[in-house]
Amino acid sequence: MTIILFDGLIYASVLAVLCVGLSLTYKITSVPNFAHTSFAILGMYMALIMAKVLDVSVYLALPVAFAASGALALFMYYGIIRILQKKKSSLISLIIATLAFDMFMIGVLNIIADGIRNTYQVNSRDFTLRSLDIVIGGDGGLPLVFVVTLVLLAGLALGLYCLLYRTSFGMSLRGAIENESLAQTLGINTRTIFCFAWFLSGGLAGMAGVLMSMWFQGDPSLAAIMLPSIFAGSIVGGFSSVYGAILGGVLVGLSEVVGTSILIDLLGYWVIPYRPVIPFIAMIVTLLVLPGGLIQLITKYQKRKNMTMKKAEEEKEDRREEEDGVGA
Amino acid sequence: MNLLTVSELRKSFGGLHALDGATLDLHPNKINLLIGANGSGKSTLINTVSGLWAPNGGRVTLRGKDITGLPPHRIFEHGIMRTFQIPKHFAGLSLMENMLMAHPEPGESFRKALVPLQWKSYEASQTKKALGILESLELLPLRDKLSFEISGGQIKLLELGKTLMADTEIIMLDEPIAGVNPTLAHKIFKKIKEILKGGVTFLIIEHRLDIALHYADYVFVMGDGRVVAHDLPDRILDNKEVQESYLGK
Amino acid sequence: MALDPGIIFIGDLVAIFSVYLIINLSLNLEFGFGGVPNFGKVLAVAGGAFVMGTIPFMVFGMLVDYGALEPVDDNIMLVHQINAYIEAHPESVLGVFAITLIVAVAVGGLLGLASAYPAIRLRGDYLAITLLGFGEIIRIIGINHTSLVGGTLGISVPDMLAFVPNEYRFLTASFVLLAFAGVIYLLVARFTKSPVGRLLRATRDDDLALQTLGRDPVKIKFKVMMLAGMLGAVGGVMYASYVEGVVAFGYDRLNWTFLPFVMIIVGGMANNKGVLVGTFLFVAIRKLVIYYNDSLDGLLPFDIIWLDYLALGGLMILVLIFRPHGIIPERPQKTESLEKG
Amino acid sequence: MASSGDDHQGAPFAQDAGGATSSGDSAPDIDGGHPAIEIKELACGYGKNQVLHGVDFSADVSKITAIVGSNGSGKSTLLKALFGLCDVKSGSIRALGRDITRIPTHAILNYGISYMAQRKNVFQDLTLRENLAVVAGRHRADRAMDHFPELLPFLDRPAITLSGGQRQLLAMAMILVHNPKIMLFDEPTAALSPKNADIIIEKIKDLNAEHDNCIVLVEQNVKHALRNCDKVYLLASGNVVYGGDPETLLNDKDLASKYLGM
Repeated sequence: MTIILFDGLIYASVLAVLCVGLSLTYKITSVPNFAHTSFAILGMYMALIMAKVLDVSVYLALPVAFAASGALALFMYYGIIRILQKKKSSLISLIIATLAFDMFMIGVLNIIADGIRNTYQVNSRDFTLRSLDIVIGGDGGLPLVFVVTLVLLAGLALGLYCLLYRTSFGMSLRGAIENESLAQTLGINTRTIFCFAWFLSGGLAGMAGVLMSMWFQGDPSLAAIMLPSIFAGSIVGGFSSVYGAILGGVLVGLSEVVGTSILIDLLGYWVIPYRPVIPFIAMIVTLLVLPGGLIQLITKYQKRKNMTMKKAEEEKEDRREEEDGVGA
Repeated sequence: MNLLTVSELRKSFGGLHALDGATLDLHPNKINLLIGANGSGKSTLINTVSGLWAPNGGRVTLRGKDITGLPPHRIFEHGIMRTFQIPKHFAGLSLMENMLMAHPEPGESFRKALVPLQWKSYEASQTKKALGILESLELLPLRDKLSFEISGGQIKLLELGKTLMADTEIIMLDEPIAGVNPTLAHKIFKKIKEILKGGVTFLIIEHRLDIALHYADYVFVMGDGRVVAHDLPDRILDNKEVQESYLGK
Repeated sequence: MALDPGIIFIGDLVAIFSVYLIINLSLNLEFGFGGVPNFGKVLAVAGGAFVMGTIPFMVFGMLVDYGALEPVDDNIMLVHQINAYIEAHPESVLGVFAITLIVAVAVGGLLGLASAYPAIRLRGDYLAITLLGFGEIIRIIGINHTSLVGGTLGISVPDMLAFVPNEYRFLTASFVLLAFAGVIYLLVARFTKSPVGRLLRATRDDDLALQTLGRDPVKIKFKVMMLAGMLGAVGGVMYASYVEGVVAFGYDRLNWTFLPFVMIIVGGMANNKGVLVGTFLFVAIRKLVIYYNDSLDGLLPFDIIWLDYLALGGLMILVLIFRPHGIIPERPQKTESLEKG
Repeated sequence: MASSGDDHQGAPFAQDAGGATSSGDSAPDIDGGHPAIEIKELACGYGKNQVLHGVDFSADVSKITAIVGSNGSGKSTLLKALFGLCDVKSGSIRALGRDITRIPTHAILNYGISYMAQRKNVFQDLTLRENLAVVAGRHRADRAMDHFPELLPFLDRPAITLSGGQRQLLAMAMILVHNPKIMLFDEPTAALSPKNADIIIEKIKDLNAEHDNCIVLVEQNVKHALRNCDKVYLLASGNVVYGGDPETLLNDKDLASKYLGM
């Protein structure tokens, strides 16, 4: 039972971190990034290199993966997405470009995996670094990665809140996302801001990948396997909200792990391979029933409240006008 | 029986009432001009009548038949065509192909596509018709150009050509002379007058009153989502309501 | 039996080219013409292949006494038995293959319809995600539902050309495939030259404008996705019968979704000649790479199979940036060709 | 004016704090003789669609210059061209003596110019305070409000909850933070009630009187515009058909009836 708990929570948290990054870049670029999971796989291999090749603490891989995957995401944005957007490429072309980048990265990641195996005689496929982790309280105790993952997710939620709502940089970012040309006329260099956001998105994915490899198995093929799950998480939560992404990521992650284990009890072990179908169904149902995702329930209420406030202001104004006499 | 009647049509976006009980009755076989300040709901009216947006209330009837809230392609089938303020055309199609798209053809059936016998002659006659229309609009030499390769004025002419091809009973034009030089603008309206003789009815949104009032047969004025006045063109500007809502107080 | 390696090379090239031509024509129909980016193209192809992996066994079951043999469990033996029957009764192939094709077309159409249903009303980005998801699902089912096409091990299918003498069998297969592809090419070209082609391009360009001109874009997209599904399934049948087997693992995103996209975009979308050129180019280059595999292996610091991913991904990005309209860009139909009544 | 705040780094024409109503603190090179804005032979548009066809335009310091014309005549595009929001094909734009023709939009503020768009000129999802913080950094945000006491009660509400008039005031407050020498307003009174429109126009006139700013105003409401400006340009189909003082335009029966619908 505890294993399922660890499995579920770690997977859900990692998924949530990935969903946040995906939603962030989606908000900025309006393009779903189909190469997002490859940032995470790059993180996994950074972890493998740190732990098995350089023989240092695997936790050192967190900052390294953050930088490496962040740089990769930045390259993707600046070197591909931005150029295509400047050329006024269609949404579909942009989507194809992210798919193409994903293909390219599958090649690169497999080459890295082979390279590690051939050069250092380290198993680089379906590897796990779980045994290297510190377990708090001895055997059967609390694995450190579990704590770190939850802390990362909580820190991310809090950090994002502080960044977006407490710094003028974050406010500029929100402003630039809402209305890029207005932000520019007000003197904000939106390019720099968006580059930062892409870097952040990639970096977070890299860290998620490191944590992934410390509990589950790491392999280049995970990029394709996890892709539907992170899209499902983002969409279930509400694709254009980072908090929706956290919510959706956790929900989809838990339902994948816990749902599968329940289904095993009910139907037998043959259901295991069909696990990826769960997020896919969740996604389709969401799109058909509640296209704005769960966060829509909250924003709808907020929007209605805002509209009432706006109306009240306008009525106040009208009254004032009547009192003053029109045309005064 | 009345041709096209709009009664108490309402449409709101969030808290904004773009249409707030708009009512009008088209004069058959006439140029009905629809004017009003920015944001008074003219385009919303056309968009709602043509089925782009579902209304929140009210009715649209065509010869007494309720057509409220039907999807755009059904509205077209009932004989109402519309154009857009920023002309919408098929960018990957030539002018000629754009013209042919203005009217559904038997050859567009997936099943008949491989049997040219069933549509070749119709296609040829439509092409001939389109050639004639393009010629009268002086667009003939451009027929194989893509629609983004021609000028803004020519696109406005093409729009007009499409209404001729479509052969509908009612034509709603959203600013047919916006951004067009005066000479061409007059030409466009003269063409509209000509089309009128074929027994069609026009509803035209236009800002450039100096030109449009010349040609209109009847004028409706919108303000705040309602039709606030209607009259003959030479009397409409004297109407106090109109001056207030349209020209500013 | 020793065939000249050059002939094997050309025969295989022709066969693979024919398979991809069919699939790419179908993708071009829905994406290039109709504007529906089917990122789950593999769905219909795999559907067709799975039909090829099941239906012939059922139909031959009516002609041959299988005894206790099961198509999946006793695959090799059963295929052997059926092949022997085909050798003795070549005429049976016509019927079986025709039935298989009909079923595949029906399945492909249904799969197109099924994936269109939730997807067609969605915005471009959601559409892409949903269709992509459909493509992944069929592979999962194929791999895990062992009784379908043998799961991870795959399944061999009866050799429809078992009656042809061994030394001609290989070239005959290539020729039959090419003939099929040729007929389909001509039909599709004729189809897209008709007013339907114009209708599809118009749907792609501006479905709202089309709606105000009296057509229902949702219906059109449904139809074109069904049609493309049917053709895609035919491609799947062709491939499976050519390689005489179905391995669910093989029906992946790279080979059956991404590669067709690369081929038609590089060749030129909404343009059947462009598809022809693009398909030939890529099939030939990939064949050459595999042919010279050994000599390349020393030059590359990594395993040659990854070159596919690097080259296709990289090339696609470069093409999107520098030549988004492909080698033969789309051109509208000239008036003269419309006039001929 | 107490709200002027401290110098904005990189803004060459920012005024000193508390510059009051004098005109002595304006940047020195304005006296150099050139007009605040000088546009020559400007042709521009969006993509393939050319909107302006060779427009000459100039606006002076401490004057209000109005641009009028029918829908689609290119009024707004002229302002957008000044702010790098449309593609300039040929011609030149100079502001306060410096060439700004192809400067990226976000850098134009540094040349002492600010621009208030017609619609969507505030960030709707951000609160008023956050809106100001985006322009000013967090600390000067409150001080920017000194000129707009009517907005103070709403500081922590999302801008989307404001009425049309309040929103325009906020937009003005935002572009004033950097003390621009040139201010471009694109139909600031559009879709406002007459009363609110008057408030906005009065604010603009106040600013002009107080700071000797160069103000360029695009107006749909011709009468409004002519009553309040020092100089007027009439555009039609992307060309200037009149440029000069408002009275002459009003008295020119031909022009007035043809283009202004009077």
